[in-house]
Amino acid sequence: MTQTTTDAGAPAVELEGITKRFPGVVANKDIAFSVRRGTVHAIVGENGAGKSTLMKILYGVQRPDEGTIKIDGRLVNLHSPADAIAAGIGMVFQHFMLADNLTVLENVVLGAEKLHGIGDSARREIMRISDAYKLDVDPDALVADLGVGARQRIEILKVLFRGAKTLILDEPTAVLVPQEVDELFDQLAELKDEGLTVLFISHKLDEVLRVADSITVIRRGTTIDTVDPKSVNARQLAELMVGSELPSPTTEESTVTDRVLLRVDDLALGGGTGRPILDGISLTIHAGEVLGIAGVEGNGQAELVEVIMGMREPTSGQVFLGDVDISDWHTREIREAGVGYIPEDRHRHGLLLEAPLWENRILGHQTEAPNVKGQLIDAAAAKADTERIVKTYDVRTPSIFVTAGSLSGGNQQKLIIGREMSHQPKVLIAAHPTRGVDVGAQSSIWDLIRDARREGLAVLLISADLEELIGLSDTIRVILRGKLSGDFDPDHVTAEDLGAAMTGAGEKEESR
Amino acid sequence: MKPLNVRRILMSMAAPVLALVVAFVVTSLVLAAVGDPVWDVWKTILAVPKPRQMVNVVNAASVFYLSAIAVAVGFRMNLFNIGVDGQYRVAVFAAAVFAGQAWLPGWLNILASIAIAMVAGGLWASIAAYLKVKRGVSEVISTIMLNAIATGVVSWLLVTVSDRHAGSNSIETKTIPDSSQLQGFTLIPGATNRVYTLIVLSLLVGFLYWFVLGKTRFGFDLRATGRSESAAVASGVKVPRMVTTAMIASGALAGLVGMPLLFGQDHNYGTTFQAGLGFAGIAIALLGRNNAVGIAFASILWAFLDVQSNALQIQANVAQELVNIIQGVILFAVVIAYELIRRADKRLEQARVARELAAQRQAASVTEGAPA
Amino acid sequence: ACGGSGSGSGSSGSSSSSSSSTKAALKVGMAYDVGGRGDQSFNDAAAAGLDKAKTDLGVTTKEAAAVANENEAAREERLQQLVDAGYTHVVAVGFAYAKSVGKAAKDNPNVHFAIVDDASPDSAGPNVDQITFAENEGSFLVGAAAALKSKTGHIGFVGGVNVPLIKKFEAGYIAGAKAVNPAIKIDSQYLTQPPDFTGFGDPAKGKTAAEGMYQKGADVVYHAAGGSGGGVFTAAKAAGKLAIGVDSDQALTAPADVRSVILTSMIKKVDVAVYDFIKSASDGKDLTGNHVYDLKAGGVDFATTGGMIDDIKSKLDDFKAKIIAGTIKVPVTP
Amino acid sequence: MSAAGLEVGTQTVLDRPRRRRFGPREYAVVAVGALLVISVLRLVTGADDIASSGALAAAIGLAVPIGLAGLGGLWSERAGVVNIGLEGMMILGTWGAGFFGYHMGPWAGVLGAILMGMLGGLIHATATVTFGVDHIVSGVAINIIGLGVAKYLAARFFNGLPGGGPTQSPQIRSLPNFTLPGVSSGLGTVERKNWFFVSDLAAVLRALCTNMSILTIIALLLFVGTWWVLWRSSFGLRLRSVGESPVAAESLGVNVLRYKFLAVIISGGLAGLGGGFLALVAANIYRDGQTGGRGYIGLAAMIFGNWRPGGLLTGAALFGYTDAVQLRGGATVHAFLLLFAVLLVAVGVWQIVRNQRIVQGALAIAVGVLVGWWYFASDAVPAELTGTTPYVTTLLVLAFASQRLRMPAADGQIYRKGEGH
Ligand SMILES: Nc1ncnc2c1ncn2[C@@H]1O[C@H](COP(=O)(O)OP(=O)(O)OP(=O)(O)O)[C@@H](O)[C@H]1O
Ligand SMILES: Nc1ncnc2c1ncn2[C@@H]1O[C@H](COP(=O)(O)OP(=O)(O)OP(=O)(O)O)[C@@H](O)[C@H]1O
Ligand SMILES: [Mg+2]
Ligand SMILES: [Mg+2]
Repeated sequence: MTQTTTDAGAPAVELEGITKRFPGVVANKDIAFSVRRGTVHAIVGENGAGKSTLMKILYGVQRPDEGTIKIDGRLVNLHSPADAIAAGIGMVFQHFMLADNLTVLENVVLGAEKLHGIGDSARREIMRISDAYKLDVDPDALVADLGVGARQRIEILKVLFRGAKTLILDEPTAVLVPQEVDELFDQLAELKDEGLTVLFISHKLDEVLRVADSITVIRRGTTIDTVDPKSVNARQLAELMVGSELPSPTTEESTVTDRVLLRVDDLALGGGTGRPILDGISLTIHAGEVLGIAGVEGNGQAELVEVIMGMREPTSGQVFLGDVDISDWHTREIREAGVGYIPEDRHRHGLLLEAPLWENRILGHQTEAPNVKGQLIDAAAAKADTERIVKTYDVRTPSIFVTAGSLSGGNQQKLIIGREMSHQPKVLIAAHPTRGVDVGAQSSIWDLIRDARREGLAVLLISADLEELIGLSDTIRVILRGKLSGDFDPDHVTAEDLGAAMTGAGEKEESR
Repeated sequence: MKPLNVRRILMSMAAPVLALVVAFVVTSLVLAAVGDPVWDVWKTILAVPKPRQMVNVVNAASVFYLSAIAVAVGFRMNLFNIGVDGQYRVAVFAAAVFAGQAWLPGWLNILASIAIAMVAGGLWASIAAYLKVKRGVSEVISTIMLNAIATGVVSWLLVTVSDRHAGSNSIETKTIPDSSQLQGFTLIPGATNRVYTLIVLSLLVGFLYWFVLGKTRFGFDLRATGRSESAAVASGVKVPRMVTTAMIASGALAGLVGMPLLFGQDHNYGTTFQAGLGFAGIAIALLGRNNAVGIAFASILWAFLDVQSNALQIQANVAQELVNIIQGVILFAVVIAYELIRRADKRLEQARVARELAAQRQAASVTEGAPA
Repeated sequence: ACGGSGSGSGSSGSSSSSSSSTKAALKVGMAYDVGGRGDQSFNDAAAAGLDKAKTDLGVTTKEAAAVANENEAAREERLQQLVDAGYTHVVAVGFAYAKSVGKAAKDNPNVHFAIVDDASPDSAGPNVDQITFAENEGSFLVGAAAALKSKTGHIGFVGGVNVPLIKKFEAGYIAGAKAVNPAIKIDSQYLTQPPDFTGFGDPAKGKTAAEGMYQKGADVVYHAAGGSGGGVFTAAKAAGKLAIGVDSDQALTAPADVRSVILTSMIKKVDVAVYDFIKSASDGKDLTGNHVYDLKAGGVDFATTGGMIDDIKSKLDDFKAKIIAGTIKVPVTP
Repeated sequence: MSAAGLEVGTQTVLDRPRRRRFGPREYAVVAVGALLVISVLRLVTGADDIASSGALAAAIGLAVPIGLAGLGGLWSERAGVVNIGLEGMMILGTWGAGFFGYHMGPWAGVLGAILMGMLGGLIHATATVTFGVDHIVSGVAINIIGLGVAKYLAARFFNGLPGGGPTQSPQIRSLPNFTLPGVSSGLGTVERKNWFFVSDLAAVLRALCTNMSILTIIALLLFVGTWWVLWRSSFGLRLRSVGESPVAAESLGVNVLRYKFLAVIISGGLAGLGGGFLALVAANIYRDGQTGGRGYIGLAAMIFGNWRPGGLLTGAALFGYTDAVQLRGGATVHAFLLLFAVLLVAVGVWQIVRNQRIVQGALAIAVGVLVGWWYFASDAVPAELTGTTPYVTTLLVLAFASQRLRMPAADGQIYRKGEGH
């Protein structure tokens, strides 16, 4: 497969008529484009447009129903990732493909043990690559102990270790802060200089415009166009993607009142003998206020939410709902008292994937009307109310009897939001409410949050999407290593400022 | 939804039938390979049971049913109570000792003993619950260990309280008074023996299981925990308390397993009291897919095979243990069949969701007149 | 030891030929305990009695064995199946059948039953022959033999499962040993507790228990542990010490390489008892009531195969005579 | 339902700081510590059998089948397949050892045991890996079938052979044993001196070089080999990756299903060998019911050992040891009461002083005092209860130490090709 009879002028990758059907869905339809060697080629498209599917086809994870793939001008038949690797293709998946309980070294050499063994020679090779591309990885660290940025770099290292000449990066920047994105782009530039080819997927069009040498737009599974980044702007690109105008979150006039609804007081959560996970967290949210929290994943935001929701015991400190101390209340009591919860990971915390929608409508409100009558579940009322939610919140589903797992992510999210809003919460804890949701669903979720805010809801909004934070919040705080920074005014702060504060770069500036 | 349900019902009927056929074929192949009389074996096992044997099937099934339901309560929330075996032995011992004292008259004695059995079974199970919740000990291990410990503890206590009578080589608790011995129902005409009175207990437990799990808040929480522990936690379920409750409930139900035998047949607890019912319960719960009705069918099938195999040696000169092979193969075949059907079903459902959504989208774009 | 069965076979020769020629052959069904024919233990002994009846008396037979963890109803059903198949005489082997025999006998007054190892009211009936053995008396003799042969003044007993029946063996053994040497040290160990009956089938456990006894100074170990007894013999062989067999003359039935360590065996003549039941029946005198096969009746005995106890045989015979005469009363519980 | 089970109760583990690697040095420290405790206990209670070479040799003999079953569990669960069917595979192994051992000699018995176990593994692999059946269901079915097949085949093939019958095979010839001649007797002399610790150490060494069956040595080599293969070879890395993150493994070109399949078959072979040990070494005979639940105990020992060979060996040894001393009778189990009492009180004090868990601590102390009272107020533990020693010990140890266990991340999960992406 890796014969040297390659045509120097041929494109690194050439796709022709790729079609892939899933039962009931055509994920890719007659896709065609080619990628020049030594360039960064971006692919953009809405959620579900078929980008990941296409990349998986190129990486041999899935087989196309029709079409041909040429690598370096030669026709290839990719049966498995092993074939793709042999053809010089490497892929970093949208969701990291790392085994937490293996070391970095083990994760990297896995499947490529023949190259350098699994011992010291592999370790040396890893260090060499790490140094060459400034990836800064420790081969003997346990992956479980590492943050997202480091994991991202391991993923790239994995690909380079296998001597890939073409790299596929599926939404590599989704979980990175701006500074990390910059580092990544520097690394991409370096790779390009070495003659490597990069296929790059992102929803963030400004990034795409910054880094790509050419851009292919995919809509509903087909290639719409391949454009030169110099000749388009973000808005035009977005219109190509969705076929209509791109919505964006905008702040309206303030609805903040002086009625305190949620107050967190000097909250701490110990981390065993290590660094505390949460340290002296204090915050106040008023009726009608959205408090945004920015932070690199793993800095304590998830734990903060869990403590407020009563899913974890804080080491010290209090949480007040209005002026009632709810610190030692249980999750159910907190939810009954009027705290809505949109969890970060809807599959783990928000839904029973194998249960029908109407049972999912009960979840989290098992003690509240209309779901129950006394100790009994009122199935009829719950079903009726689910119908209402599906209609009101535009959940796209053929019926309320299908399992939650068969809905797409955006529709699952709308169901969750509908469910939480149906109980007239006073406080809403929303973690990444639009993560992985496509633009259409995104804007309707934003509208929902804004409407609720107008009616006096207090919202704690945690998001990795800085645009979203800036657009929706009345106040923004940054969380770093379990501590909260001071306030940022969303009207004046930029994503770069926030990014600096999130990575601690801003800290130094402040102290100076 | 209606057409889907009809299809589902058909499919869930197809699975067991298919499994029985597979079990039939596999067993026949084994018999033929080893050189045993295939025809005689099936003639014996599939013979129409005599009324007496039908009663035995019903009786055995009613006991299996209790055991399987006890196991299923745990399974429904992903809790593996391998300890039903130990729990029911501890419980039936406690109940037998109490009932043997005849402190209460007739039915009161029975009801009190049943309550004691439930308490004893629940208490024994609570050790595993405590170890799980507070000490992080996997219930799979702790219940296996507790089964063995139950054996030791019960035989020690049995020796201490035993009521030996001359000429007997078995040790047993004091026989319960005549007024507390249940004579059973004559359900099947022509049978010399009777159906356990306490089959009503099995029916009651089955109904309660269905009702509590399917219709109550508690049941919802329990099932939610089984489907996704993390989602249940986020929804406000106190999982440690759920584990404790479910484990103790499972133990209390396990406590009932020996009751039909105690009051309807053995009238005391001794060395010849039936052991191993807890393990049969596991298999039957799995075969019945943890479903109240499914378990009922599974219990009857299991009991039928057990009873019919009794004659294997007499009629076909084949070791009775052959029935274990048949039961095991049926279990395999059923779960594989269900699994294949489940997958097909899921695929169909997703396809349908996607198709209908595409149709909706189509309609929407047409009405809005937006460019596609 | 062989007198009883010898005379039995002698007298049966004529009766079998006469009975088989004159009337339809007697139909005898046998329900074994768990393990069934071939268990090298008391089921096998029962089977031997049946086989002998078959050759000597020409009876027709049918056999079925119990399975582990079965229900009372399953035992009843097994007996009933035999009755339904036309067997007029049914032998149930093992005390587990006590209640079932009682019930089946009541339901089938025209069928004759025998039960081995039970004499409780549970199984009693006008058509039931309750066969029990004085295992304690036989065990007394091998206990005496052990004490006489022990050089260390330390012997052992390994019981398979801790049930009263096996305790009877232990009690007799201890009494016999103490009768010879009141200061003797006796280690007793049971392998499992009921309802865990694996103690009768786990040679590894038998070996471990016996090894411990030998290493602590015991030089003779008696086992009443069914299939686990093989482990006891292995341990004896490895330690260069002695063991005592049970139920049958194990110096004849045990694997050849361990026979040399078997000092003697406590023989429990289930075969004789079973044969007696069938023989009487074919003679038209169905046995009923409790038949105790004790020393006096020749139902238990010690084996002399291998000649290892030839030197003490007279002493043992003394004890035997005293027990038969009633001057020594052997306890049934330790 | 999924074989992975509930996480509740294990969270406390995750909150704690990660523990350092438990290497050979740590194992040595634990071993010496345990021996010291035993030495003290022997001196205090006068229960000499507690550390005799005989008891230890017996412990080894009882630990090997459990260890082999556990090793089977380790292979399978490291590849992500829960194997509760070990018992059934062991039973198949005992039959295989009996049948082939009798007809073709003991080494063929070893092979037969492995092959029969692998057959069980093959069924489990086909059900769980190929068809995606719940691992627990399949394991339970294997246990039922294994039991049935062995009994059925024994009735069919051992009946009528000399000394054979439906419940047992004829005698099988023995495998060779090894004794280091001079060393063994020299150590014996030291052991008999009853010196504190020194004699106990001599007893341990003597147990290891006296009358060791070749199969015991092979079993020990299998432990070392398993460690080497799983943690030092690329094959092992792939196998473990499949149990930790099959999706990641597949994305790197590892054939996940093939590795799982192989692991489960090897698992069956090891469990079968464990059964073979029972038939070939412990008994020289196939015997119905011979495994006596050791497959389950092996599984427990493996979990006890945190899914690692060293830990598993410790668990199997602990179980084998406590089982051996209780079977050998005497004062040992009674002496253990004192040990339990001291440990319980110590743990109780620790809970109160260090963790502020007043109720739990007080409970432990109360139980400890009760056990201590039992020790001083009695001369022996009732025979009915001594048999529970290994189970009680395992439970106690787990109750105090199981907080740090972590199973392979994808253990018990059903994996289907291409679905994870
Ligand atoms: N394994 C699968 N089986 C069935 N349908 C699938 C499968 N994978 C993807 N799809 C469908 O194919 C379509 C394309 O999905 P894909 O994941 O490629 O989108 P994407 O462009 O990567 O979206 P995102 O931006 O959310 O990552 C979606 O509608 C999805 O429903
Ligand atoms: N393995 C699969 N088998 C069949 N259909 C699938 C599979 N995976 C995804 N799908 C289909 O894809 C659709 C949703 O896919 P997916 O979960 O990728 O959506 P998404 O919008 O990207 O959501 P998320 O953000 O949660 O990933 C569903 O409608 C489902 O029918
Ligand atoms: Mg997606
Ligand atoms: Mg994607």
